[in-house]
Amino acid sequence: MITPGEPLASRPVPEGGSRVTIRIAGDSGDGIQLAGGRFAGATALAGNDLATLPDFPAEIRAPAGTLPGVSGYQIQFASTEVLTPGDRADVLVAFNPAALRVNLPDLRPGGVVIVNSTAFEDETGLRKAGYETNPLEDGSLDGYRVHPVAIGRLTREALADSGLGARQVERCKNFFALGLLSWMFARPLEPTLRWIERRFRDRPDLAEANRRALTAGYHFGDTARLFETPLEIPPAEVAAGVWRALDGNEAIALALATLAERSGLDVLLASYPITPASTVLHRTSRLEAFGVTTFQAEDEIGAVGAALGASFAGGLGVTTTSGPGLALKGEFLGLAVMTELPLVVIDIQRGGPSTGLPTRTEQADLLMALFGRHGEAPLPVLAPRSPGDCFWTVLEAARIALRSMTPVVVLSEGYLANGSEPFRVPGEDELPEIRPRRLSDPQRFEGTYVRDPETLARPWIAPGTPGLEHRIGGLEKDELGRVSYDPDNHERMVAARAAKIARIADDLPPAALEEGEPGDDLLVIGWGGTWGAITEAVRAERAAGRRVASLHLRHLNPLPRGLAELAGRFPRVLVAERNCGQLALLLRGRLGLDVESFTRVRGIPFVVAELRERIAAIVGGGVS
Amino acid sequence: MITPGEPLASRPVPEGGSRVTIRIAGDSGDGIQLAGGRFAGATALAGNDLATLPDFPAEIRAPAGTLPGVSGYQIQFASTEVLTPGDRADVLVAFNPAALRVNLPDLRPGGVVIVNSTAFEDETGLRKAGYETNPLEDGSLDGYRVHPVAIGRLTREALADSGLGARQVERCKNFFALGLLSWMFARPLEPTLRWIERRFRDRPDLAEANRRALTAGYHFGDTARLFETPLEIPPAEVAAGVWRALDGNEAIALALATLAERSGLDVLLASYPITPASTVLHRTSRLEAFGVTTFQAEDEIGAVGAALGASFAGGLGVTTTSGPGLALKGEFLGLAVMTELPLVVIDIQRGGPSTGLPTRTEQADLLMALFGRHGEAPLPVLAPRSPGDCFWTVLEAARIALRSMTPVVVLSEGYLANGSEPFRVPGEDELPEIRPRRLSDPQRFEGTYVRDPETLARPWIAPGTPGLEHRIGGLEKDELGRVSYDPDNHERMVAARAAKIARIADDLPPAALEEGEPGDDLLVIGWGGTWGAITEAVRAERAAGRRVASLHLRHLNPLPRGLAELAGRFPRVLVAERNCGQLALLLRGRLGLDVESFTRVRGIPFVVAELRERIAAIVGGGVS
Amino acid sequence: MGRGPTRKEFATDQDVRWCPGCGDYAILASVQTAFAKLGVPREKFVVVSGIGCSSRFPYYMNTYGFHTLHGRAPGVATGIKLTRPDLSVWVVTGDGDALAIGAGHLLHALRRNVGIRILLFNNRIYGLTKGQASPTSETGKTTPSTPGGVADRPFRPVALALAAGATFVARSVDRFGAHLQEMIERAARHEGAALIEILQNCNIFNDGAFAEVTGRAGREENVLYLEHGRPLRFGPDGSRGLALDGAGGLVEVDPGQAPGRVLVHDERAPDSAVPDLLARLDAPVPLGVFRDVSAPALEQVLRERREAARRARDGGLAELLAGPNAWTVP
Amino acid sequence: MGRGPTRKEFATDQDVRWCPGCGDYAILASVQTAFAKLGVPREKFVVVSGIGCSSRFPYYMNTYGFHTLHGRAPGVATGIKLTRPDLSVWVVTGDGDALAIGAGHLLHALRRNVGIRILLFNNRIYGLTKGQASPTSETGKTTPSTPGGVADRPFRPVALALAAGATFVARSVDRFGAHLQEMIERAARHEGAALIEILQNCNIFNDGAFAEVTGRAGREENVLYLEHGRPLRFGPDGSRGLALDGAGGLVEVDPGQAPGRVLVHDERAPDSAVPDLLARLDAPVPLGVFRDVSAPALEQVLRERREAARRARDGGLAELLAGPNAWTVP
Ligand SMILES: Cc1ncc(C[n+]2csc(CCOP(=O)(O)OP(=O)(O)O)c2C)c(N)n1
Ligand SMILES: Cc1ncc(C[n+]2csc(CCOP(=O)(O)OP(=O)(O)O)c2C)c(N)n1
Ligand code: SF4
Ligand code: SF4
Ligand SMILES: [Mg+2]
Ligand SMILES: [Mg+2]
Repeated sequence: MITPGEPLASRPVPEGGSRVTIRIAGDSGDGIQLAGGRFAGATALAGNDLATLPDFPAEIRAPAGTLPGVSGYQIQFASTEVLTPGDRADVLVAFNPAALRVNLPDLRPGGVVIVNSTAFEDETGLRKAGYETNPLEDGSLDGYRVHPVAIGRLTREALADSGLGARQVERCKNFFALGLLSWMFARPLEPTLRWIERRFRDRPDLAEANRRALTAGYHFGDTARLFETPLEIPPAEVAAGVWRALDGNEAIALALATLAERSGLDVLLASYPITPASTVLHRTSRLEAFGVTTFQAEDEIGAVGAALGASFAGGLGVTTTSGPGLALKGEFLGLAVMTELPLVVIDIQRGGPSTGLPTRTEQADLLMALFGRHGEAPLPVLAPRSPGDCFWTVLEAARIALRSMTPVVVLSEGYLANGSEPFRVPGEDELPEIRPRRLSDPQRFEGTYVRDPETLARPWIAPGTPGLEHRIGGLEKDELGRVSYDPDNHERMVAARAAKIARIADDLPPAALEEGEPGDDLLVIGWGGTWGAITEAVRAERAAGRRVASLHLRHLNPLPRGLAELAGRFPRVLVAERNCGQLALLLRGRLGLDVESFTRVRGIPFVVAELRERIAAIVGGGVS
Repeated sequence: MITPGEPLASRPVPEGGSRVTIRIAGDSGDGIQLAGGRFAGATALAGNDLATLPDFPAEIRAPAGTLPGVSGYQIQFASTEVLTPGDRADVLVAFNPAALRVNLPDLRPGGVVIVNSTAFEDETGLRKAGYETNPLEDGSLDGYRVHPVAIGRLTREALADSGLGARQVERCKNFFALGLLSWMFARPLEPTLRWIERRFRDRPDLAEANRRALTAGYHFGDTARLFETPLEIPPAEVAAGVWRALDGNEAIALALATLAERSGLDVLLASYPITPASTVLHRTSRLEAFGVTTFQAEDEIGAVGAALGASFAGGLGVTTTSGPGLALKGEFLGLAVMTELPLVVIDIQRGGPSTGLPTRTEQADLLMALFGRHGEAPLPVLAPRSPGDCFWTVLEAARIALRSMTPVVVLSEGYLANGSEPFRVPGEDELPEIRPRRLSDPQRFEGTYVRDPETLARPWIAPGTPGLEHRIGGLEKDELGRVSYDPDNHERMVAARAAKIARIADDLPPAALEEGEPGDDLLVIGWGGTWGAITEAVRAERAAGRRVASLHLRHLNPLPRGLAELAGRFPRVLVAERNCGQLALLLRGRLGLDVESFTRVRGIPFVVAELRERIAAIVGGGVS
Repeated sequence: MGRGPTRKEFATDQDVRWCPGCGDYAILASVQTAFAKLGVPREKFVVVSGIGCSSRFPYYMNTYGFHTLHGRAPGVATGIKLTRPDLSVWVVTGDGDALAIGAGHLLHALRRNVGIRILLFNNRIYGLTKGQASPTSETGKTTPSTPGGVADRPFRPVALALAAGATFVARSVDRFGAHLQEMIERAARHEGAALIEILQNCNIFNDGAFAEVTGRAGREENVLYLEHGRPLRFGPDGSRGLALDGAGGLVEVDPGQAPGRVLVHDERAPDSAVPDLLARLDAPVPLGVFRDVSAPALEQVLRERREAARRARDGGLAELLAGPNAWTVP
Repeated sequence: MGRGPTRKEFATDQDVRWCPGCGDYAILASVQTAFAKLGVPREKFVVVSGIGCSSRFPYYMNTYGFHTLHGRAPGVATGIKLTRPDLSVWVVTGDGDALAIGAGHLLHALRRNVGIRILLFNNRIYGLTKGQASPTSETGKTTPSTPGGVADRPFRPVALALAAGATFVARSVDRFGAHLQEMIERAARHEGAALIEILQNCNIFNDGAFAEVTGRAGREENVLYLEHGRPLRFGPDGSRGLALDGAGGLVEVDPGQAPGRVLVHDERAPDSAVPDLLARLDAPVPLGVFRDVSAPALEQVLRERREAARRARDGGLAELLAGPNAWTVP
């Protein structure tokens, strides 16, 4: 057994050395997400590229110390581009036996384990985790480099005279661990110290305690020399500019503020709380100053109704939800299609069907977004590829909604919502122009459904405009806005609505490869949050000499032009997604493409290794 | 101008003579649907085959005499098989100017028009219909054989001493017209007289008045000799047995009673009214004696919830609705998929999207039925082909639901719901066995999701069974029914649910042609209520020497086995449907079939001629 | 406020498609008349409806209009009002629309006190779908969907609204033009949510549902007009009165005998004790304003917060996007 | 009724996943105890829930259970009860589940008087989704979704239930085991729908929301126990009492001074006048049965009709299928 403080000859990261994956795990009450988030923040500030994967296990806080109560946070960071949070961890920090048990399978062989040994002194804890003997003593951890650190006891000692109660002291453990990690990876403490100060402004006692725990952990690392020297991962080479760490839901909130500010429109975010979408509502509700009003409705239907009302009133209605909520909004989306009003609907997909795995990630709402309405009710569907891309995708969705007078669905994912990455903050000049085209001149009005020849959009007229009083609704209308049951009119209007959506593709960049080139042996097509894993896998396989290309779809409807032609230049096409083959069905159904599927539905993101294996199996040969 | 009573040399039906299409049209207040329905009933009793198309124009009763207020009823009947209500009418009965104006375009050139001339005496009526001059006098009806009959005045005269008020007398016009039609086509009056007696049991004065109007109309025909002799259409040669006239919604109600009676299960029909589904609720609510309980819920969500509760309780839950309602039930269907309970959901499709054309027919809910839920939530989807087939399809849906423990969606259409046809009443021995397999022996219980090896269904256990208390819900579960967030378990369960649905195909007849044979030049594939029109068109084209075959899908999910192979034996495949190509997308997406689409979205059924034209254009050549 | 549009200007050229004789015609006329009296420009009105006969209303009003989904008008109206507090936003709904599928939305709109005015056409039946029972249909009523008679007990819309905390609740009758117009004007002037239950005759599927109120005798005998500061008297020459019964309920008294006991109507009472009692009264039928109290309207609260936040804002979009922890790569 | 199962037998082997200290634990214990006292076999119980912390309840009850969808338990429970009137059907729901997304369903279930018993855990917050405001959150409360404070006014669940015509409405508190058990037993014995609002502490997101009732002093000072036939007295030694104020409301009186004026609680009063007043009372907080009146339960009405129809049936399936107008082709 290795005792604390025993110096190790090597650094914690064996291969490469400039790329590390850490996982911190403990009880839901241990503040794991907070410690992880702070570590990510400091890592971003240190200039590394990174990707994170928070993992809150169950919807209800389980009793302390049990397996279902374990919370985890994984981060991969490097001096080079980072596209995924990493398949397996190099370093695992386990706060208690349950955390060790749950997370050990995800540690690479030979990886480093830092365990809070205090939590292993107690029989109950071991029993709750299902250990019959103490894993720190029974040799079951041979093959890993284990460093027991008495995090609990050391924190207590550091805060002995803090005047805080035992429970509060206990809750500072995470900052001790954060201090230790900060030392190990040479992260500066300042950003965290500043954060503590801001956060606990009203509780100087807590601020002081956390500060002390943090520095105690840092000094412990320095003194105990778990590793010979801290591992410094030099900053990644990234584009010049202002950078920040950003998660997907925060990115959406920022996009909404940007939208309001740039367009001058009143933006109404009307939502009903649901995991993992709720934090968009929380964050946006602090952005009133930028012209975004938030409204927590009584349910998802009330929410989308209010959003649509806002758009009718000449503002921009937005609603955020997850799968079950989107299922409820279907009827209203049909009305939005029929009345041709702008609307942005953001679905943060989670594991389904039904209540499913509410805290897990999945991509299985694509066909619902496309087809989950009665009648012929086409609308654009978009998906962001990374946390920071949520910002750009929501802006793009709003652009389309306003330009084409249509509801637009954005499909984010739990993985993007909670995961974070460095994000280059755009300057004013890099933000798109958003010019809502509202009609206010009665002279220029020809009819409620007389369309713009370019976009086929109908005019948008805000109530309050004199002389343009008009009525819209869910009944079929003729061009002049009168209710019409005429068969030919109906057929014309159905066709016009479809043509309007199809035409959006005119305005989009044509299909283009992400990696590789036409003529390679295989094209991998993906969409949404699998971008990082697919890109990493394809790059690695290319590096290994395999001729594989990739293409990633942001626009799922309409599909970009030239997609069928481009895909047709590859002998085989593999669609990789986290569902049972929804995009594959769409590509076959819409474009007649002959595609194969690679799908996993496990509530977690792709593992790069499994993708590589499949690619290698198809392309065969391979060198390196 | 032709004056009433002038005898015509020819019969009203020029071609063939054994096949007639009649349309009766008037104001919504004129009792058109009733007269049409009674005529159809008498025609069925006379042994003709027939198909009907009621057409209530708008959802709100428009002011009397206006164009939007016109109500119509079309019937085609013949001595040979009748598959559609007919493209164009041979005879039009118009109760007022508006009815004439709206319906004239659907009369074949040279067709017979019987107009209620009383309604043309009055300026306002003409003006409301947009006639500047009287069409009976201005020559605009040249080219038709027009018979003005003073239906209004003659009815008034017939009821002069009835003691009824003017308004009530006015409302007997439809029976006068019915009498006239009965004479013209040699329909016996007895069934109608019996019906009047039953219907007006509590109002002998009204019974008497309607009886008198009916016989007055009949005698008028005989006396006035509009035609030389009544046209007798001999009975069609149909299978021996007991026959009746049946519309699609009545057929569903009868199926539910049959289900309850044959299975011994308590059937709960929980619905919320919506056009055109409401009459299923109305009719079923009179069938309590057969073990069906009806429940009008506060909305569609409450309705499907109650239905699912009934199934959990060990009964069979059924819910009926139309598109907007199905959109609202999506979340609950996901729960039904997850909890693997039997449930029958019947969507009587109408014109969409949104409120759309609520009284019209369409087939545009297919993709919503298949995909309108978040997550991977596959379920079986079926569609009846004719009004009477609604009976069989609902029984088949229940069989699948009970056998495979799954919700099943049945897609009927407004056209089938309101249209009627002769239906051979099945004997007891022709009705399927419906044996719900409920588990009540704790010894035989292995786990809530331990599946039957044949059907992959989980056991169905009704509350009240001692020793088998268990809990189900929307969260992902393991085989033993415990909540599980395990990634592998989730993937296994997703796959198991999908496999269960796919396996239903084992139990279905393989894909088979309706008309024609493999190797023909073209295969036309259809589904649902277009069966009659497609079959008629294909038969006609075959008769004209074109090598065209047809195949009609009752099972949309899973698709019948052998479909791809069979379709592959045709050089061209045309999918004909009343939407923008939903089945076509499915066949391409699921089977990789290379199909073309023929679609119309006009809120009305296919016109046989337009189908024939398209077929001829593809197959080309053609003889005859 | 300048000269407003005339009553006629509120009419559209669409054919009105209600059944001849339907009570909705009279309501339409009253709304147009009342709107004209408000002196608000036509373009400032928005009429939002759900689905039902009543919900065809917007098509006949030459204002902005939105015919939405069954039961969902309150949410849409809320979104409009939050976006444009300057607009006069009206919801037209039926008893099925508002109280069956839409019950939750209606009560939440009232709870929020969002400044929308809701006209609930209560004909105690589903008109548009041809006569099924609605949540206000009487127990025992036979309809196509309840051939054995309605088995539920009806909702009382006014009681529910009061229980939801509504700040303005009134009742009127389709045919009582002057009274209805007055109610509409009062609702228009109220801050926050206002609900008017309008008893409406569906002469096709539920003819005479309110005959006891609208018939000549009925008007005299069965109607109790609620007037602020006036005693609760009804019947010929106000010969009957209502008083508290001492057990928390109401009792009929003879005002001649005990004039002091007759309750004086106080629509502004901070609690809703008496309105609650009146809301449950079947005979006589109270018409008028049950309650009219003031409370901040949601749209105002949110606007003020937004303006305060705007004033307090200490950075522009650039600062927001960068956040407190940005770093610069040169 | 034979010997029923014991309290312990109602526990499942699932780990209970509420936060340590959550009020839901105490409620679970009380429900298990009360169920054991009912003498009903375990397999006859069905516990149906929506989604929320509270709605995890069925997993911990060794009975039949159905964890359904957010807000939708009443419909499912209704379907169960209509199909199997012999079962004891319980709904467990939260304030968000029952009163936000599920408000319409809840009120309709009460209106229908379908024989389901509803336990509404009111912690005045959304627990499961981490602390957003619920429809019972106080105006001004700051939560993650309302950083500027809740702008709406809270619903009062008891008042809404009474307005919907509920035949049994009670209130209790998570920690008041004996009282809560009594309420549960009373609800179990009621015919038709029964609602119990249970004040429940969420110690994570809304700790102490009911401290004024559950604290030692609070219990004495602020709780008004409603007991049928007993005067409405509260405070130390019942030193305070409630009486009618003569204007339709309630007023506090000193029972020593005016014993005759103190209202005597009548849960069976046919009207709900006094219960309505009590439902709106914030201090003292009434606990106990507000109302318990009898009315036919929906499932019984429908069953009787079905049996009557069965008896009156004049033909079998063959006759039904053929209908009155069939003809025979030889
Ligand atoms: C989602 C949905 N469900 C059902 C319907 C059918 N529907 C339209 S109006 C209506 C009820 C109308 O009753 P009410 O609200 O009382 O209005 P009224 O016609 O009596 O004025 C129903 C059930 C619909 N249009 N949409
Ligand atoms: C359709 C749908 N919308 C939203 C959610 C998310 N959600 C789950 S529980 C809940 C509210 C829980 O609050 P409450 O009912 O008060 O229960 P508590 O957790 O406080 O016991 C919400 C919004 C969901 N599961 N489904
Ligand atoms: S059905 Fe009734 S409510 Fe509807 S328009 Fe006709 S009379 Fe009016
Ligand atoms: S969040 Fe609140 S209500 Fe939910 S389990 Fe924890 S303490 Fe209980
Ligand atoms: Mg109504
Ligand atoms: Mg709660």
